[in-house]
Amino acid sequence: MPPEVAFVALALTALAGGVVAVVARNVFRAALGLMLSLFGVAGLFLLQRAEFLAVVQVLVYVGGVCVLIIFAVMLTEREGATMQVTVNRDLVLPGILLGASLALGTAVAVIRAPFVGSPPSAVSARELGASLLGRYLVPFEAVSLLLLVAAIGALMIAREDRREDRREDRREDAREARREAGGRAGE
Amino acid sequence: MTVTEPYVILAVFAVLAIGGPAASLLVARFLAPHHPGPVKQEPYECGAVEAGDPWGQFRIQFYLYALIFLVFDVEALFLYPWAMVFREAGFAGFVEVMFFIGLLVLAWAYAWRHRALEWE
Amino acid sequence: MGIGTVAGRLDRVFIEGKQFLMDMLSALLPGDWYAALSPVVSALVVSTAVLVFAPVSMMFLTWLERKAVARFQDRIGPNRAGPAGLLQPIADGIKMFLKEDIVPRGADGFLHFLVPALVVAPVFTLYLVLPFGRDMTAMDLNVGLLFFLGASAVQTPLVIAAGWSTRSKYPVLGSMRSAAQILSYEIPLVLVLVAVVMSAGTMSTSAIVEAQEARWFIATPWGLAGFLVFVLASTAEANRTPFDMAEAESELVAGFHTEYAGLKFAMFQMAEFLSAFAAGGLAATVFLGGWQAPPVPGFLAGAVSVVPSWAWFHLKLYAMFFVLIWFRGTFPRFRIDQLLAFAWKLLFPMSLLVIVAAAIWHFGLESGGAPGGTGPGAARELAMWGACLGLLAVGYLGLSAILEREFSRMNRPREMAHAP
Amino acid sequence: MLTVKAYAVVASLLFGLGVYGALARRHAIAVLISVELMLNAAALNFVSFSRLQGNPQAASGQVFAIFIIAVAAAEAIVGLAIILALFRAVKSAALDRFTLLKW
Repeated sequence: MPPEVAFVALALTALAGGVVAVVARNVFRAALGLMLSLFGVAGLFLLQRAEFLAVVQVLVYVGGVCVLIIFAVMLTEREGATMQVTVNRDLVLPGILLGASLALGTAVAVIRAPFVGSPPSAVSARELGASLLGRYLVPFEAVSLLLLVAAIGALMIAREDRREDRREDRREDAREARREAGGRAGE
Repeated sequence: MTVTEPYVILAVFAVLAIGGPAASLLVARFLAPHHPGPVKQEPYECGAVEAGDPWGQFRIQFYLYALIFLVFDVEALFLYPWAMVFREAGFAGFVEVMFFIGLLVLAWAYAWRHRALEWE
Repeated sequence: MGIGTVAGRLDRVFIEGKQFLMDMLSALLPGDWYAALSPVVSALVVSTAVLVFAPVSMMFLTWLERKAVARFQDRIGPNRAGPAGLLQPIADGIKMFLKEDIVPRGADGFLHFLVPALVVAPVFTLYLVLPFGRDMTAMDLNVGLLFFLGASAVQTPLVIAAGWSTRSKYPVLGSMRSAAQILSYEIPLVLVLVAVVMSAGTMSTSAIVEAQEARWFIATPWGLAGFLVFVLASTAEANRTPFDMAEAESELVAGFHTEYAGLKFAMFQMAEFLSAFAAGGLAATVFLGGWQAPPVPGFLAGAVSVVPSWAWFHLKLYAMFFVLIWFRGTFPRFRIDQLLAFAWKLLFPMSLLVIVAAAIWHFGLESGGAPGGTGPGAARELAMWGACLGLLAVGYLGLSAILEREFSRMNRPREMAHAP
Repeated sequence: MLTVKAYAVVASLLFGLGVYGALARRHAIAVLISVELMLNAAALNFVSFSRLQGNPQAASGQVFAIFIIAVAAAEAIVGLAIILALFRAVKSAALDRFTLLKW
């Protein structure tokens, strides 16, 4: 099988997933579209012999980031909060124009530029490790700091205040009870 | 066993591994009986009448676990390249990586301390 | 032909079988056709082999598990279909095919079909990177180990989508619990394998097996501890008893696949079973020397070398799976809070300690000559065993003391937050 | 013939999709999804352009892609936490409902 076939299939996967991710009205489906797109990009990494990156892409992005997004979607799709209109109507046309012009502009620029690609040469994880501990040592340690700060910050923000939560629960219960009473009266 | 490029086998395999189950599900759809009914189609709730929409009845706890998971998943991804060059990097590399892990252990300790790891 | 050559042929029987198929093809096809098609056909042969192997072993394994668990519980188990109930899996398969497919009202019909169709594919790919014998890795990637982890990570979103698409309470809750559990146990799994990569210096599964020629990784202090962590974490990730919280029948009916019937249900069942089996295979590969014969005293070496490498691998694979059945037959189920605490407060720090222990082991042994042997080398090795095990034991005892205290505090009866 | 250009074109199309989504979507999480698409397009570009350089430099592009993945993960962690906190306050994830700081 020539690599071109695989390339076209993977590129179409990535783009189709991307389209679903930005137009699907249901955010859950948009997240699944993102997953598909990430798979396509992982395949493109594999095609360029960046095996480590391809696998990491699936491990971290699909298995981690996407799951996080899906959990967040489920937390925000509470009863009554499901969004009916998922686009901002005023910005659709500017969005399409800007996105298309950026994409086409860079695409044309890239096609006309005198790039000559060398055949894919595999970069082993060994080389990556060497450069992470050598040339990129400071960014490497900085990532750890970034993750520490992100984790602590997110835990602080996301955790519900218990007292408030309990009050909220009680309010929910009352609402539920009222609805039930109303439903029974209607029957 | 194989000298072919990895993507050839992966591509062929993906087609077969997705197509096979999908095809058998389609076949089963024709073979199996199909008699839907209002009661049969009800979501299973041990016979009780359903109350409320199950979409969106979650606790933030699930999100917290996913969050902590993601932090350490990224950590692990940085550990693998180091593990590959563990011998060459020697003791200096080990110390650098221990610093890296140490910072993240702080995040873990914070999560434990603030009861984010607890299911209540 | 001596014993040695026969054993050698036997060892390579599958490889030669494939070669034979390819040769036949090259005789049948014109030369340039063959050149164009051979990679695809070779991939096709390998894929088919894996795709037939997995479901067939699954059939046998379900039978084995039901029989074994029945024995644990002083029953007989399946005994009607075929001799000793051996045809039971086939009968079950046919039944699954003919059962009505029930889609709950309000379900997302498209996803309800798509997820069961997709859920086995990533599990099948796990088998691509397992070295079934000498030179018998279907796809010998140089990142094979991570590939395995990546393919099993794909399960999480699929599980959530499976539960979500039904729009029914038990599956939705079950899928969230499953996802939280898979995520929590994935971390120790991934970290413990870092220690393996440190020692082998490679992520290719077949090279990891070769790196264990002198000494299986389980015969090192970090390997022993790592093996235990790995087995516990992978049991939990595969959702098996005693970690099958997500489908605790008494609380959540059948977990995320409650609303799936017929063949769709069978797909989930298959995915679960096969991922547990594959995890056993990975444990055998990275800790138990894969297809290597066990180290034996000289006079037995001849006898051991007759057994082909793929037979050794299968022996270890089935031994690992039997341990899982054993767990299932004997352990009661965890509670969800215990389950998650166990992952985050014990297995996670232990897996970090395993990495540290592996580093100590290598620095200790490699600074002073070759490992093994006699004289000062052996004394040094003993010292290293002591140091590593001491570190791990201190960590384990400290953590378990803390956990013990926490649990006794939590289990004390307390007033309900807002009793009705 | 597959060259760097083919990959770069795919990346720019993906990036364009992300730009559209980030602008036009009303659901905060959908915007985050679009941003992830854009980041991924950038990672793809890093990997394909690293092939233009000689082999000793080829690792750099991939190291950058790894950093992108790490940063994207951190971004998702914090971004989603903020969205959840806002959701609790406003009971909606629509961006035009986040007007707490507006007079």
